[in-house]
Amino acid sequence: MDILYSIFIDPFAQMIGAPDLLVQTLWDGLVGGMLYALIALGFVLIFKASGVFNFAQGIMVVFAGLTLVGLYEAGVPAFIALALAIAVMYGLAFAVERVVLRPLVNQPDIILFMATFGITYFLIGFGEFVFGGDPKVMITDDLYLPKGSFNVKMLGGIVNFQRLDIVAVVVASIMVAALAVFFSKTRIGRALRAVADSHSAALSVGISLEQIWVIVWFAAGLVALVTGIFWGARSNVSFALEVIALKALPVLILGGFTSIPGAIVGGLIIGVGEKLAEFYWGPLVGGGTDAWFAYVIALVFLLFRPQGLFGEKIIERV
Amino acid sequence: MASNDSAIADTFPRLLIRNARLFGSRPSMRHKDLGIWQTWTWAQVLEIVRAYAIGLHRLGLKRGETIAIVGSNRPKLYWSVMAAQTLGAIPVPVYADAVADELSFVLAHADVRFAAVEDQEQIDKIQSVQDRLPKLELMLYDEPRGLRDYDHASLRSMDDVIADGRKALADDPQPGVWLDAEIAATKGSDPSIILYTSGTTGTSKGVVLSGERSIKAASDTVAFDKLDEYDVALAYLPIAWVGDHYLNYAQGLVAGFCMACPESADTAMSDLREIGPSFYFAPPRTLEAMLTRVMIRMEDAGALKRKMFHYFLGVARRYGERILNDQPVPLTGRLLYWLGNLLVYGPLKNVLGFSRVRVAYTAGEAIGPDLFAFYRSIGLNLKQLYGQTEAFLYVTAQPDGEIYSDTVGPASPNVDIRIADNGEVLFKSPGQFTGYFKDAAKTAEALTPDGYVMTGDAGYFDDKSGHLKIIDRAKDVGRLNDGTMFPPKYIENRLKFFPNIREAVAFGDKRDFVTVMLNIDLTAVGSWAERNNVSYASYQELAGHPLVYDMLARNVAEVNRSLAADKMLAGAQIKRFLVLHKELDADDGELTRTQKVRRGFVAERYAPLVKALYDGSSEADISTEVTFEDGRKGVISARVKIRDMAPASAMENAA
Amino acid sequence: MRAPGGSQGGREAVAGDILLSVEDVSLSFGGVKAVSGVSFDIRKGEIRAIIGPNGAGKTSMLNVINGFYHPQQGRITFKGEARPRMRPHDAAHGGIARTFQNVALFRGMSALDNIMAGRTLKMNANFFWQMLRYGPAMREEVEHRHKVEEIIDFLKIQEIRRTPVGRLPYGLQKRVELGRALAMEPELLLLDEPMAGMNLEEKEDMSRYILDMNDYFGTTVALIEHDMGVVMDLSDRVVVLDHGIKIADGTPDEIKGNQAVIDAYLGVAH
Amino acid sequence: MLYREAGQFKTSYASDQAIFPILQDRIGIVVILAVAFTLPLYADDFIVNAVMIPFLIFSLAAIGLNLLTGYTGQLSLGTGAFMGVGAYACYKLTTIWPDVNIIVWVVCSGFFSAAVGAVFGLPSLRIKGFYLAIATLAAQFFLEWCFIRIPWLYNENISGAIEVPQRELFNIIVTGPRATAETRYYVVLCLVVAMTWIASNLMHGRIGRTWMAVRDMDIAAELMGIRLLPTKLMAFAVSSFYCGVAGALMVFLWYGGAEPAVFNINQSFTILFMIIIGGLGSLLGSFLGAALIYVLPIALRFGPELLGLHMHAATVEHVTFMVVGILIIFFLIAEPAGLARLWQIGKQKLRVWPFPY
Repeated sequence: MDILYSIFIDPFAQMIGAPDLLVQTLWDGLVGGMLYALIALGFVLIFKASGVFNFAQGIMVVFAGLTLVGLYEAGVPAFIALALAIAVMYGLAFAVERVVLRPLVNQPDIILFMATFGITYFLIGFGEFVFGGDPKVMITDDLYLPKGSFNVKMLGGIVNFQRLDIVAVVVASIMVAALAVFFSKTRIGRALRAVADSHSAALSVGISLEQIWVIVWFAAGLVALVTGIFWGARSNVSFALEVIALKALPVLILGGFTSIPGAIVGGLIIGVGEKLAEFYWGPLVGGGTDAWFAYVIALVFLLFRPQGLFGEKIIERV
Repeated sequence: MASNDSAIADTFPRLLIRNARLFGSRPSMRHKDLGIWQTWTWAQVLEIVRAYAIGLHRLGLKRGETIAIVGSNRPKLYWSVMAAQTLGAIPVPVYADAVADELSFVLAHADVRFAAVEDQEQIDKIQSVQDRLPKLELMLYDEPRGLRDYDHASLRSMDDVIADGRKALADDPQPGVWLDAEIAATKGSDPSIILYTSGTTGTSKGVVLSGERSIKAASDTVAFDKLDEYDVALAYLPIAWVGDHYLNYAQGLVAGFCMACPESADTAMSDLREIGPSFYFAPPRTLEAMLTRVMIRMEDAGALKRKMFHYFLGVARRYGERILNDQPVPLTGRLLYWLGNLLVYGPLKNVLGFSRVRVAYTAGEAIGPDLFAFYRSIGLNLKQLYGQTEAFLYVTAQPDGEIYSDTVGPASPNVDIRIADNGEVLFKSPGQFTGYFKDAAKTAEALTPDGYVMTGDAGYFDDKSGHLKIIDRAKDVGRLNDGTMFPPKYIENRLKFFPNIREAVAFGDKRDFVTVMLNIDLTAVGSWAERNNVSYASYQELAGHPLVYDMLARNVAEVNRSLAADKMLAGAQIKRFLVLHKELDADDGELTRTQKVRRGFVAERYAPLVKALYDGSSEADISTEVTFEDGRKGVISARVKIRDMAPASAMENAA
Repeated sequence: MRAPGGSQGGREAVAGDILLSVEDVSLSFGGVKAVSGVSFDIRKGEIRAIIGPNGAGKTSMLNVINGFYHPQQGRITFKGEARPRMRPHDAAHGGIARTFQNVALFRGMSALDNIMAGRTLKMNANFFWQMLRYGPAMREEVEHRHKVEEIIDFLKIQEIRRTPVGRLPYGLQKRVELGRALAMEPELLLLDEPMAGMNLEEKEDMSRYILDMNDYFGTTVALIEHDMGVVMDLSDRVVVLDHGIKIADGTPDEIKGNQAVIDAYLGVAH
Repeated sequence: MLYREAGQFKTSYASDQAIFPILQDRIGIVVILAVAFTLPLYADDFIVNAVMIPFLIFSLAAIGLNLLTGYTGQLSLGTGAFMGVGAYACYKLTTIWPDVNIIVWVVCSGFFSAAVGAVFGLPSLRIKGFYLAIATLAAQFFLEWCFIRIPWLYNENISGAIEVPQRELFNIIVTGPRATAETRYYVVLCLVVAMTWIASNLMHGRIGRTWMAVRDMDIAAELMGIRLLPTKLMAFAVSSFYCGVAGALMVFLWYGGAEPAVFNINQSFTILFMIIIGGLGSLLGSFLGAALIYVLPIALRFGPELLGLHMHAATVEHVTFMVVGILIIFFLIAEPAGLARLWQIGKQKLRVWPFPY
């Protein structure tokens, strides 16, 4: 009985009992979720335009952050380092297109998927080889990112907000907006959308597939860099991120592989969901549920709506 | 029972019984069917044949009657032969690809009441000429496919006949006893089979062979080549040809070796590879085609591999034959050959299916020296024999170790050869035929008063090797108006040794000079055209192509040079030639079923061309009727160009 | 010379009892009507053609018959029993086999394995023996290989036995697919455009195989085909669909003369 | 060239359906086995212990995954976890019933992972491809979490890790610190050989065909009477069984102890690479892949030292990562169908030698 109680009654009692805690949890969830969303965003960009399921997105986040910090530590002024990091991400996009995508064009998806594993391994090795394997601290100050936190009195309690998180949310939102504009307004953006439907359509806009691939991978690289900065700032820059980055996958399941808003919404749902679960139900099973909660949600979700929140229904033909 | 005594196994049924006793559990026949090699042991075959014989008997087949065997090499057809012989009836095999007319001639002439046929195709063919075969009562078929809606009044499936016989044997002992008596009653001197000669000249004659003689001859050659029950042969030659009946059927029964039937004519190559025979026969043109295919396939190999391949073929040419004839060879030679065997000859023989061949024969026409040398040099023990249906194949054969491409070897064991004054080869052999079926007159013509068979071939014994050399058909050897000797076949063969030339027909008898008609070889010339990007739409266009003419002209010139070398034939050089617009074809009667040219027939069919060859005109129109596979007839006509050749002098040849 | 009633040209009507009957079947995808109120039957041993212009709902009809789609209304009776909400594999168990418009072979497997796969239902050696590939498992394997070889022989595809079907030319793939369906020894065989994209010769071969098959194995055949010539001399009876509605049903000759059919094919507006 | 097939004809379907119809292949297998079984006589402990044992274990896991992904077409990223289930199951079993023959437990532990695998295979009815892969991630992380959070699984050790107890078989120490490399090698070898043989039997028979049918064209398969769910579940179960046994072997006969980290997501990926590089749907490929992905890094690690130049361990680690990454891409470009395909092509060339085709 008290099992049932502690599962079905108690948590909700707590929520109502201490709304401020609830808000706090939700907020943390949202911020975490936003970072998932950003990674997912990277996936979506590439999947939309090149149909490649880019497993390396998570690593690109780490790699971007690592490059930035690494360069800084090597004595490069922060913003120059940032610029260089951007340049590096472009170089990466270019290299990937040349070395991996082009030779593998027209191969089955699974093969390209595997190729991105190759990229992952290479980036891990390369990153550690160049910048060393040990965790690094993100150079928040030099990038003029705010530190510390402030409390807000509400609901008869105190909710604590990290300044960084707020900035992160703002920047992320701006970036998403920017992307949205880029996709809908600019010529290249339209081309990218076209590729998603048919390659020939893209060519008609007058951009070669190769260029498009470079562009999307570069875009994904930028997203990765931003993600890397904020994520690195919250914890620190290390390859531990790689595993967390996998959380982007359930996000994609919820959001669908091709929908940007889907990625955002999915990210937030997952983020909030796992925080709530961990905070209110976790203790029952000894905590640490956030390791798998996201995936289980995704799994359950899949069974009922395989095409995701925003994806369109798949009708099987014979 | 007398029949069980192997001492006097002088009929095939008795041999079968003997084999069932001696090698009961060894394979007698294999057939690639339903994806695997179905196998029957001698014991099983005996059981089936006895049942089959009883079945036939119950259908009314009697001693001395004939039964036609029509189809490709399939166990059931061979069993039909055995079953018939078991009853003392006479099997009459007919070429599976014979057109309806030839078929009706043989069936009528042999007055068969029964015919054991392969499938619907043959039945349709026979039924199309049934009105000419009043005697024909019943057809037994092997392959039921497509016969469902046929009127079965005159059709039986062999399986049913066998099953019926089996039942009869099981139900009561009497038929079995009766059958043993029948087998015992058959005399060795009784006719055991009638083989119709493909008739290089005129219509075919039925050569009657007796069991006793056939077995005697086969025993000699089995001993000659040391064949035993562990040997394997691929039965892919036409059943109706003496070659198949001798080499596979007779020798198989005598030696007790296993005879394997391919899945179908077009899988014969891969089946050959699978079964890997130890005794092999192939007419020169088959070997020719095989070699051409090898070379063409090697064209596509990587440069390095090609180099290696040709290098080691060179090595083989230098040492191969000598090693095969175990003559002295320098150590380096042996080493290189060993290496080549590892890298090229071994694998090559393997992919061709020759790895296990112990004895291989070729015969039927003259074989090109290079061609012959190639197979021997890679270690295939290929030998030549000379013979004919009337001799039940063997007249001469080359013993291991004494091989020459231009001879056919010394007389086979117990064969007595004599050269007539006109150069014609005469022989007396153990397997010699007993006569032509229903044709005493022709039989008499074929024999000398003292009982020698006239081969009709002109030849002489080569003084250095003591082997027989065959130049040509005796009656074909003619004279030019200036009196020079003109052996057309000899010239044609010289020409045919070039891979580009598939057929050649030479004219010159009672004329001022020699001319030839050529057939290009589509495979060889076709790939040559590809390599030299000569484009062509049809056989006709390729044949008429000026570049092709140039190429063939070079070949003709070479032949002229070799003729010039021989003072007897120097005058018989080729003055003019043309390339025929269509392939000479057995279906049009231009070739015999064994693919020999019917020179006379061709001469009149292409009269306008022959005329043009001699009236000096540079081209001529010709239109000929052709028969397609399905029997439809059509007409193709063309304008054929004629080339003049400058005569070669002995001098330039020497230079 | 053939016995009277030989199957040359038009075939004599086969009057077997009803094997499958379709009664007033309707099917629609999200409001779009694919088939509406169609009824017809298929008799044992006959060759039944379903024809009609593109988008007439022919393939949908087949999909309904072998349970891939479930009709919103109407019922299918097979071998006397109604089969509501039948799944495809139930259909297979019931003895309905099927080939597809665009060849649906198992591309990763050899022709032989494809046809062997058609025997799956007939094989039942348990997992244990399968592990050892011995005893019952091996016996079964051999026995069914024999059956399959007969089919291979029947379809004359000996040479390509071991070739991965992916590498075969289209015509042969169609033939292998037919073989796979035959291997199921079906009572009813559904052929979806068996001759699509074939040249004349291939079509003739295929027709022959279908006829022979119907002769030897007594397989009842329902086929969709565009080539009218083929349909007319293959089939015993023809049902014509247009825009998901049955507009005619009868012997080839009756159909030839039918005005509605002619209109449908000439595309006269309804 | 090495193949001499003339005269190798089949007179029965049994021999035609044989797994190695060609004589030369049979000889080859015998030779390989002979070498494998005599290896310890001439190879030093390092080779046996650090190369061969893990190579075999990885091969087994790879076969397991290949059965599922390569033959049945169900992409799984949960391999590591399924191996873990095997390992922990074996650990519990042998602590509860210490006297039972350890080999028996190693095998039995496979059944546990088979069961778990089947459960997580359920979604495969509705989900395909990447989606399924992500579903299996749920298995991966959930199970991994269990390994950490359920102390009972590792007997409440403070370290939170498994310590393999000493077990004997006919008075020979098989597991635990005092077991010799040779013994462990032979145990592993025998199990791997046996299970490979079984796998190949299954794949050459009805079951294999059904699985491949589902992989190649599930709709057609269903219309031929193959029930999809049972088939896929069985594939999951069998596959997990193999992985489970591999996991048990890994802990008991190689590491001699293990933390949950051993069975983390990276393990899953490693195995996946092995079958991709080796060749999907090929048992041979599983071995080749394992050899490349596992043995190659070792070569990289010790290669330089043999050449006399000393590198920092970490550096080597990093370089290895890079090289493996590059290799994966290289092989995908060179031959997407994997090493096994390369072998196939080579073999074909040898068979038709001297002809090019």
